Amino acid sequence: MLVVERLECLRGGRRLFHDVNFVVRARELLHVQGPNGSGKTSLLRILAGLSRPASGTVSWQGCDIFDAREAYVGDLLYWGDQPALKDDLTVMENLLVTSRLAGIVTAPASLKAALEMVGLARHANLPARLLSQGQRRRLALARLWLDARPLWILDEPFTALDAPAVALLESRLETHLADGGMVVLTTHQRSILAAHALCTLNLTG
Amino acid sequence: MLVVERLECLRGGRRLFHDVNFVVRARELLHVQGPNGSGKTSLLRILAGLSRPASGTVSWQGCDIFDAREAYVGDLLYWGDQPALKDDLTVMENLLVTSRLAGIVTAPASLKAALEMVGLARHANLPARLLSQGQRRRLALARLWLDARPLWILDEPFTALDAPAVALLESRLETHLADGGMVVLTTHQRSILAAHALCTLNLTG
Amino acid sequence: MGLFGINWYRYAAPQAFYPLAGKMIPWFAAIAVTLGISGLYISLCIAPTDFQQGEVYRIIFVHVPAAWMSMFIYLVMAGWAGIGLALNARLSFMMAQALAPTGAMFTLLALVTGSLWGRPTWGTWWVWDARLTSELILLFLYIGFMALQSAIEDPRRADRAGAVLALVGVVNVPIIYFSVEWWNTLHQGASIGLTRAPAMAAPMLWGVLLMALAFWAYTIVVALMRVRCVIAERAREAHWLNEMREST
Amino acid sequence: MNTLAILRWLLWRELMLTLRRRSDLVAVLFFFVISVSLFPLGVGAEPSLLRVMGPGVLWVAALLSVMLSLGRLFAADFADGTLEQLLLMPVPLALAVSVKIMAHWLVFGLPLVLLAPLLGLQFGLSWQEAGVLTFSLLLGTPSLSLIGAIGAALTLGVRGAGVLVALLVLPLYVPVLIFGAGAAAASAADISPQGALSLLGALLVLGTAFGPYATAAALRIALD
Amino acid sequence: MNTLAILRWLLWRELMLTLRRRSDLVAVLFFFVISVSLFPLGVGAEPSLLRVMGPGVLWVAALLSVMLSLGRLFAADFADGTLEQLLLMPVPLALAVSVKIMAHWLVFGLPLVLLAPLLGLQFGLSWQEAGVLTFSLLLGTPSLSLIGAIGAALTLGVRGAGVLVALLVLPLYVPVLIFGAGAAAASAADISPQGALSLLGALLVLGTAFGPYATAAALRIALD
Amino acid sequence: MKARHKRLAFIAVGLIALGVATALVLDAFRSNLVFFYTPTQVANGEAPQGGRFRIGGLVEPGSLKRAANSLEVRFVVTDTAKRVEVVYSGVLPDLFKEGGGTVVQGRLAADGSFHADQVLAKHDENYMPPEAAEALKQARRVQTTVEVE
Ligand code: HEM
Ligand SMILES: Nc1ncnc2c1ncn2[C@@H]1O[C@H](COP(=O)(O)OP(=O)(O)OP(=O)(O)O)[C@@H](O)[C@H]1O
Ligand SMILES: Nc1ncnc2c1ncn2[C@@H]1O[C@H](COP(=O)(O)OP(=O)(O)OP(=O)(O)O)[C@@H](O)[C@H]1O
Ligand SMILES: [Mg+2]
Ligand SMILES: [Mg+2]
Repeated sequence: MLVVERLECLRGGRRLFHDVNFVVRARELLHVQGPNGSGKTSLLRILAGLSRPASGTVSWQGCDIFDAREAYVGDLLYWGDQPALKDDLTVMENLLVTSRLAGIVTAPASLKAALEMVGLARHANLPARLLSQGQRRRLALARLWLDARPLWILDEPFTALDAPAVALLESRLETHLADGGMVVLTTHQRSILAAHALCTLNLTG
Repeated sequence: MLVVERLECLRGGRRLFHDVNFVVRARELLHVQGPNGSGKTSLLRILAGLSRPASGTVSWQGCDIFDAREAYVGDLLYWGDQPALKDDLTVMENLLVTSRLAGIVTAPASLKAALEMVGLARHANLPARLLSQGQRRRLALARLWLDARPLWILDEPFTALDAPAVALLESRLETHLADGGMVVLTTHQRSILAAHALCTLNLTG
Repeated sequence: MGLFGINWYRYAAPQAFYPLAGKMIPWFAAIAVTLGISGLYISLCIAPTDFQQGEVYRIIFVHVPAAWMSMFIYLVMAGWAGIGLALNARLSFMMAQALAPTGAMFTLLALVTGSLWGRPTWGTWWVWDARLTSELILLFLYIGFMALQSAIEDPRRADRAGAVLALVGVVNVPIIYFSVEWWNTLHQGASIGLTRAPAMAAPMLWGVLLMALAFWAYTIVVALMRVRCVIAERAREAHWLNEMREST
Repeated sequence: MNTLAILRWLLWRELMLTLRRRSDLVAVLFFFVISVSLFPLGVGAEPSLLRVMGPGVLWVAALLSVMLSLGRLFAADFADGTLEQLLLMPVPLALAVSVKIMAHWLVFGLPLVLLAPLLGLQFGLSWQEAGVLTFSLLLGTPSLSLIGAIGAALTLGVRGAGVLVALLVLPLYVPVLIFGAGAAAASAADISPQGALSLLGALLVLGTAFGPYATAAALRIALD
Repeated sequence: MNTLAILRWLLWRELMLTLRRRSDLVAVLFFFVISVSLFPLGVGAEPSLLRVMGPGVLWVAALLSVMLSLGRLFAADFADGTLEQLLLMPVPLALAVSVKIMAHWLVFGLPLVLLAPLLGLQFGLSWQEAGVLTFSLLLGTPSLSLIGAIGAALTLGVRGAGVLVALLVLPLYVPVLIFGAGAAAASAADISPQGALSLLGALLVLGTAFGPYATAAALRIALD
Repeated sequence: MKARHKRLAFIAVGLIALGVATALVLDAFRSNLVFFYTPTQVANGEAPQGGRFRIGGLVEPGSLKRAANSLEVRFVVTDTAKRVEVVYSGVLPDLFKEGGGTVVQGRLAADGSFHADQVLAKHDENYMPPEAAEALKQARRVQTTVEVE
């Protein structure tokens, strides 16, 4: 359970948001909404423990995430606004390395299956630099099939994906929720989430 | 009038597309569609004269664009898949410099008006690095209000924009077309363009 | 239709050149071996001992042809690169790419034999003299060319970037050649020139010339073999990628 | 997966990334060699002069090579977003940073150390002098990587503090250079180089113990 | 807007950007000063030796500093997509490239030239020798920027670009170094440095006339 | 039309640049770039007094003296007009011999002698068997005697 209390974020002396309170429980998806520059990314980075809030607390399973960083980080999958790939590694190596560095042990077969899923199996040995924008995003997406960590924080995961890929991601999110996971995400393509948007948080900007 | 004949594109020895033919006339918008990795970005870069096709020609007002580069470039606005900002310059300086380097002379007042338009007037003196993803895109967008060049080539211009910004861009595109301009763009958010998508080109991938 | 009723342009296409190169290789290989053996025979058995240097001078039969080839190959390579840029001809780029390693090899050979020779004659392995320095720069240019080509993934880009570098480096070649005339240096001046009689006894001269021709033929053989490899590799890549694409 | 296994994968990743192109490694060595060879060109190849200059020249060239390669230590990870993922690894950040620095030294520092004796001989150093020089580089280059890492982390993204940072970190190279070149110079003058070497060792120990913490803190600040 | 006005804005942009990132500038200058000052420290300050080494050391340090700064010439523009926009400016690319190179020299070359007399005097050079040295740097450093730009453009986006640039560019720098240091050495030996200076001038003229074309071609290739 | 003018302008600029560069290079070749001097120049005081430079010439026959208990050697380098005394301590190259060519590198000492730190043998570009060389020498001798007569 992720509990956020009285969160406040200042950026360059400007208050992006304050008094943000919410709870995300198992099987819940939180859709953070708001116009450009309203602080969605800033909020997600705080939730991931990457930056510190001006005031307020974020706690995971009852402990403050900045105090119990290592435990928290083991339960968290964060996907920032970039796909976080190394251009010089191949598609397969990228997937391998991201999962290993996150502490996930998986069989090579399941890596292949994940690539198959996002339609990159044939590109497995191509350096990531040669992928198109959308293919890069798909590669980042692939890690979701390897990951059983309960809390997913995804910043604009639908960007640059074509329609089939969007559908694929939606179904993966549904399975994750059904398995008892939690998701916090942002997206401007609101229609997409109509089906499962259980809660929404509005940052008014 | 932009005329494309028998265009072929090879990438890493692989043929992305071939025998692409089309014409874009005044008041026309061409929507290039296709799944991730089908070669949309590659096509747009060829149209902008940034990369050379394996075979085929692109001509503008009857002249090959690679022969009459300077005349062509004076008529063209190209917006690649990055917003092309300098992180170290302020928002205002970025806009000033992009328009000046494109050879456009505008009064400071109209620069301000353009920033106002895209909702960045408040941030005029902030370094571009501090902007959110969407705000960066909006800043790139601002140049469209300064630019009277007839041919616009835009790669994924709707990415990361929130709903009001999408509407804004759509209306700007409409005005441009009504003024006799031409637009070539790509986007995966197909619903957006329903209203004015006069032609579509499908790259089957 | 061109010379001998053959459409030479046809062979500008790598696929067409591939078999032609294959047919040419054995011939040039035979020439290289014949010339090489007779050159070695003349230089080791027939050529007399030198009046100043004694037997040491026999390094000349490797050093001079290698030094000539190092410069000549660079010029040819830059020429192919220039043609490639001007006409957008893939085969030209491939020729340039195929020549570089041989050029580097001959440059290294000239440097090594030169310093081996310098020790007994001059009394030093190396001096920072104009010719020696510029020859060393030539080696670095070859290495730079190859490093650049191998560092760039996209073959099309690698070809063109390498070509620009090759053309920029061309200024170095006349500097190597004329350095002994422009600057008074340790390295001796030309013994063999086009404008005057060679300052060398006839059998010595024959040895040098035969060895130079043998190196030439060898270069052609190796370059053709390498260009075939390049063509095949790129074709395989293209084929493989297209196949991959069709099955997705 | 335990901490060690994760760190091993990180090392694998780093080595893989730097060794992806064989020409890369060759190029570093080449740069080192050529910048060392430039000095005789500029200064004139007088043997007695060369012998005196040798250690200093080799040290400056080593410092340059390390500095050239430092740019890639974090900047690339920062730009492509993988640095965020490294911060979220379930291991202490300082450890992860140490691994990155170690990989950097293995690829860019160690080969320089191995080449140094050869180049030293070219400058007419005696075997013993070349040996001391090499040992000083062995002790010193890891410190260069460790200190450089702090600088590289501090200069990530931050703008206002940039100048200050450059001024703070670069002077830290000076002692390494002075003691490094000093050790070799001492042995050339038949004085025991032990004092300078001990100081290099002290710098290395301090750097290894505290450098990664400083770097980790700087990284957190850069990403905040 | 005419070509000249556009080029003026480009110059403004370049200068503005380096002013905003002063840490780069400071780092390069600092490197120059450090690597020059290291010698009196590392080599032992025997005046006669220092006087002989002075010009060569200053030249090598200047060359290496310029090389260090080359990375910034196009790489940043390439990474953030602004290079594409520069290619689409309605002016001949070679002219735009010339302006960028000029800005690079103004920021990274000129300060070295201005610092040189001070450092030269530190090495015990006479005023006249320091003058010739400075003049040789003034003639030579623009050539370094011009030649370096070709290398920087060729290696854009290539992995390990920093080192590859050194590999490509250093051989071409050697003549500049030889004649530059040669001019200073000549004046130290009471010979007229004019020959070496003329050659530096010739290199500069050729570099200015043809370098930007090669660079422009390389940039187009890099973005293809 | 306009494009053609532009191209012509560019060609003109290129040619002018080439011209200027050539002029500068030619000017440079009139001066001594590599610090290489003949004994005559040294005698005329054209050589650098403080710096390190090279002298090229022939070793004067009969001038080579070796010190008794060190590696030090003294010899005279001459271009047949003027002579310079050279002091060197070290091993001489194999091809170094009296009457042969040499290049020595070092500095002028206060007493006018030249302290070399490097002595190299330089030979000419002629390659021929000893008999031919002998014959050539003979021929030259005949020629000179004829001239003297
Ligand atoms: C590392 C040292 C050396 C290098 C880099 C070097 C380089 C060269 C080059 C580039 C050439 C071809 C230029 C031309 O044809 O004029 C050449 C020619 C030649 N070199 Fe060397 N050389 C070196 C040492 C020597 C030594 C020690 C000797 C003899 C003592 C020597 C004797 C010759 C001769 C006889 C030629 C042929 C000149 C001619 O007839 O044109 N070289 N060398
Ligand atoms: N050197 C190369 N070797 C092999 N494949 C390459 C190379 N360069 C590019 N490609 C391939 O070419 C395609 C580039 O597509 P492009 O970026 O034009 O796609 P796109 O249609 O814009 O896709 P998206 O919708 O994802 O932006 C990709 O599939 C990529 O893998
Ligand atoms: N140092 C700073 N000084 C002033 N403003 C800052 C500073 N740092 C960040 N900001 C502002 O904070 C906001 C950051 O917003 P954030 O990236 O969280 O937006 P977002 O909601 O994710 O927007 P988007 O939908 O565009 O991604 C921006 O408005 C930015 O201008
Ligand atoms: Mg955001
Ligand atoms: Mg795309």
